[in-house]
Amino acid sequence: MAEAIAFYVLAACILGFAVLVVTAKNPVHSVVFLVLDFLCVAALYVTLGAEFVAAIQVLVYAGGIVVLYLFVVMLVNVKRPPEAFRAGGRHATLGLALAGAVLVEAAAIAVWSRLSPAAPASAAQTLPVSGNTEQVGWLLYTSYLVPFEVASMLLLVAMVGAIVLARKES
Amino acid sequence: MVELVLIPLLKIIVVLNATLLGVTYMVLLERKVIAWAQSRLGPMRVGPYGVLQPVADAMKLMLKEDITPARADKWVFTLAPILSMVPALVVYAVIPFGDEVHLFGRRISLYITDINVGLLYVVSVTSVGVYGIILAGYSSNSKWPLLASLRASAQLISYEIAITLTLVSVVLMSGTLSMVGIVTSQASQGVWYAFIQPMAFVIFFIGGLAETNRAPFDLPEAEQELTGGFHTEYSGMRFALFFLAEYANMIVVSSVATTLFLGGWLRPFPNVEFLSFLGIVPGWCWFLLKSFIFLYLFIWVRATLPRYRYDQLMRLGWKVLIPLAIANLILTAIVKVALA
Amino acid sequence: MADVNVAPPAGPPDPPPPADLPVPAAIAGLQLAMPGAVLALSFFVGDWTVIVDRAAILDVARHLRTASGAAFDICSDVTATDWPPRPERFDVIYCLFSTTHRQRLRVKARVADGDPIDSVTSVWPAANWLEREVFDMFGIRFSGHPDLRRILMPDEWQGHPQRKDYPLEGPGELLLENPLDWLKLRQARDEADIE
Amino acid sequence: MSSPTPQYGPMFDTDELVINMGPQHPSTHGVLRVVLRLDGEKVVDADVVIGYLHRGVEKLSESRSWTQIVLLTDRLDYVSAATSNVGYCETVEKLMAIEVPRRAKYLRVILSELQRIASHLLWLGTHAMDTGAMTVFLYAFRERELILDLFEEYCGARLTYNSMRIGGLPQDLPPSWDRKVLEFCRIMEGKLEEYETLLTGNRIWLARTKGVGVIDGAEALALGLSGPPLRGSGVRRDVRKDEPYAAYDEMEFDVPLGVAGDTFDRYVVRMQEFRQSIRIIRQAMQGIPEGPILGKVPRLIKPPAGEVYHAIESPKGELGFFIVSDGKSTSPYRFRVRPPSFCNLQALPRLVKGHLIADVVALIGSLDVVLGEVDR
Repeated sequence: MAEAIAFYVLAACILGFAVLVVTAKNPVHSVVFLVLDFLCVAALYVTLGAEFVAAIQVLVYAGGIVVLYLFVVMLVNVKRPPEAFRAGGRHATLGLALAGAVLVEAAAIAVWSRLSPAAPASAAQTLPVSGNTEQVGWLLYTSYLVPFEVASMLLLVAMVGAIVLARKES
Repeated sequence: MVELVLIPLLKIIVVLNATLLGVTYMVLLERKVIAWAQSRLGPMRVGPYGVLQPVADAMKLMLKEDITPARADKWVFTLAPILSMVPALVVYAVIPFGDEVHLFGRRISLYITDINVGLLYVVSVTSVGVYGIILAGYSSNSKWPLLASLRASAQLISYEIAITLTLVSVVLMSGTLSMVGIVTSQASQGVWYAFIQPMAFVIFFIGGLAETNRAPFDLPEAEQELTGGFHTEYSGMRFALFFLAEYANMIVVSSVATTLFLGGWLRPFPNVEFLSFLGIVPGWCWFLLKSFIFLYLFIWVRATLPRYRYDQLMRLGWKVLIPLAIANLILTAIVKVALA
Repeated sequence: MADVNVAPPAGPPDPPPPADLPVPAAIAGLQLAMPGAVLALSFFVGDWTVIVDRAAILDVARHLRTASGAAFDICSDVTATDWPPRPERFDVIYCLFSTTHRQRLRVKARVADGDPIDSVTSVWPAANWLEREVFDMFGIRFSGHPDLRRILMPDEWQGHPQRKDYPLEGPGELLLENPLDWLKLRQARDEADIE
Repeated sequence: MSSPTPQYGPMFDTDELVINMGPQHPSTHGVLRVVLRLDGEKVVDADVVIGYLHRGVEKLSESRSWTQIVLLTDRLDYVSAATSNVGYCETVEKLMAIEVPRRAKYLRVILSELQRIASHLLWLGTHAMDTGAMTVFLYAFRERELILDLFEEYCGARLTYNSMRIGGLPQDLPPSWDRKVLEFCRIMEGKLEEYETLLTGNRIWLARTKGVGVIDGAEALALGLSGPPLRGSGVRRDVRKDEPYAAYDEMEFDVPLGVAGDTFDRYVVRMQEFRQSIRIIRQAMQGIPEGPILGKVPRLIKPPAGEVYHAIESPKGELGFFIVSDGKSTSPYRFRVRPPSFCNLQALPRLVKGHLIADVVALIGSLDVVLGEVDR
């Protein structure tokens, strides 16, 4: 019961802040709402018993990435014209299409997990280690080693690319 | 009900009050120690030897006019000091001040909670504290605070990496992320991690200075350069929140360093039998003593050293501390695997 | 207190050097190189002064800076004096020092009100602010100066305080009749600038 | 690497930030205002705005009697009033051809050098404070206090001394003052070690000062630098040696020189000057002759008509006085101060270009300007 209440309250907060992120007129306010959103997501992870993921969510997203967002937003001093807030236009269509795609994906996952409900849970139970952190680590370095390494390579390439682009011609 | 609600609630109240009291007296201690270092007396007027100075300061700050600059982003301007203070206080939830005491027939642990990702919790909560500084700089609508907040965000993110890497080496030694677990593993291994991880200890201390914006890394609030830095436009209680947050963070860093590297509440040389008479001093006293030594170091460094320049600070962080921390981490991993 | 009954002097005495005193090599070299430029020599309490033609000041400066016998590499001071009764009312004075020969020299040029004089900043960059101060205080224009603005007085100041006809108490009511009005005017102008 | 690099357009529009440092700023040593144009933290351009402390000393002096002006010179470089007094009085003495007794000359040397130490102490303290070393600041003030006590005992004032008279000094030394001065010299030598322990070998101090604001000798000369900033660039120019005044021709001392012309060298030069000043004070104390302290001065001071320029080495650099007398009135016709701070400050925009904000405060400190003298 308590878990359900927590879930619905947090879900409402997440959605509410998400709406505020896209509707706030001041980009810095948007970023602040995004941080609050991420904190709520972290709280949701805690209710699911995934403390490790929650802590990482706060550390990496709220404490790291969004700080950089804020940095950029403050530096480039975005002043959007009032027209940008009116409905319509190519961006709105694109946004709707993306939202639709995500919705379809979520529905597909829901249907698929309904069809084979026990699969993910059993995977965790068969792990040779207990504890939240240990399990995440075990899975990352065994079953998902290749995706993990690919992702880190991708990040490395992106980092090098960013440095090349940002470096001034000397 | 008593176990579940009342005792944690009492603990929270005690810890919060003790922290805030400690923070205010930390300010006095700093003023006194620096004064002595500079052959002065420090505050002497309020109470004997100025011991009531923090009370007077608190009264002054509360009664001062709270000014919001005309073109400030009022909403964010109000939020920023809160965002700065709250993380500094929330961290105390997982700091183990001592082991367990028997009080009124109950066994009471001297920490609010012990979660299995305690160390990660500390790191992630403190990482949110940077928002207070950035948003303060942005919302003041003033150029000096803006410069300061840019400095602060770059500095805090950079040094967070080095600090987190040193923490990982400690976790490799202890095999747990729980703060209590780290102390008990130091007890079972019979050595403080400061001795087997000296490099991590030093990097953590330097990074801790930078994370709390203390000299010689106090660039975000360098008075002589940025006229006070990110809190230039703040006054009254809102300024006090920033001020308290800085000192609260200092205590956090000292406590975490004590827990991770100096054996927390353990007495010195916990495995040496003939020193067991030291055990009559309760654990929390040892903890406070060790934290105090750390805090004293903070003050001492401030009284002694000039300030780094921004580029030198970044160079030190990225080109010295982070590579050293990574090397230390890899070495720790290799030794650990080789010994296993 | 200044004696008001005495008529204002028409100019400095500029006593000529005694006949038996040898002229320093630097000055002799200058006289030789630019015969027309040097109008007079003066010697007083051990200081040599060369009075030169206003139009030739830049050439004189260049010569004094570069000629091996002179090599005046330090321009200690650029200043002026005001002698209102004289037609060329200002003396612009350059105090020079040579680190190679360890000697001093003063160069003086007479300038009428409104006439420009060539700036010597190209020869001695040190003269930049000094000439600005002379402009600020006396209203002497230096042609070729890179940045001729007021330096000590506010930018919108009227008049040149070091002139002898400028009252010691300042222009008084002229400017500060109602300081608040004046401040408001300035604020409004500044805000218009920001927009 | 020879292939031509593709030209990217700017990814973001970057704006230069124009920021006002001062006139109210903790590190501008008074009311200096520097308008900085910044690219990030890097200074692209700097404009120095002065005049906030302009009191019209030059204009004012034209309606003050010759003796009253000594008071005004106190208020030029207010941390080094005695040297300004010496400079002014010697200029008038030169104009009037007054012979100053030797004892007075020696006393002037002693007071000037004490004043130099006091001024350099203030520089050291504030310069270190600007770079964040707050303890040095209080240490320096502790020793400066001793000098102020000495001056207080000599002339009754602690800041604006009015300690010279045209033709000599107002009074002879108080009893046992000479012993106290020598005691001070002994203390000062020990304290110098203390400062150097805190700064000279400190890695952070070295990082903050080495290679910051480098200026070579030729350019320093051209920009009109004088005093320690010029000697820091390796130019051997010291008015005390080149055009000896007071009793400096009888003193034996070295002129410390820098090599690189950076902030660190200017620091080293001044630190050495402390020791040279102590050396001079000891010599002067030893060789001080007996005799009168005031020369033959007419009751009404009314110099002959003429112009005179006389320079002394103030702690900041070449302090010159250009005085015109019309021979008729009892006040100067024109009174001009060649302020070393003003001329040294002129080099600031050149020095800070390309450096960071933190270096700007270090460089202002390194030039050691006093706004009372800059603005007059």
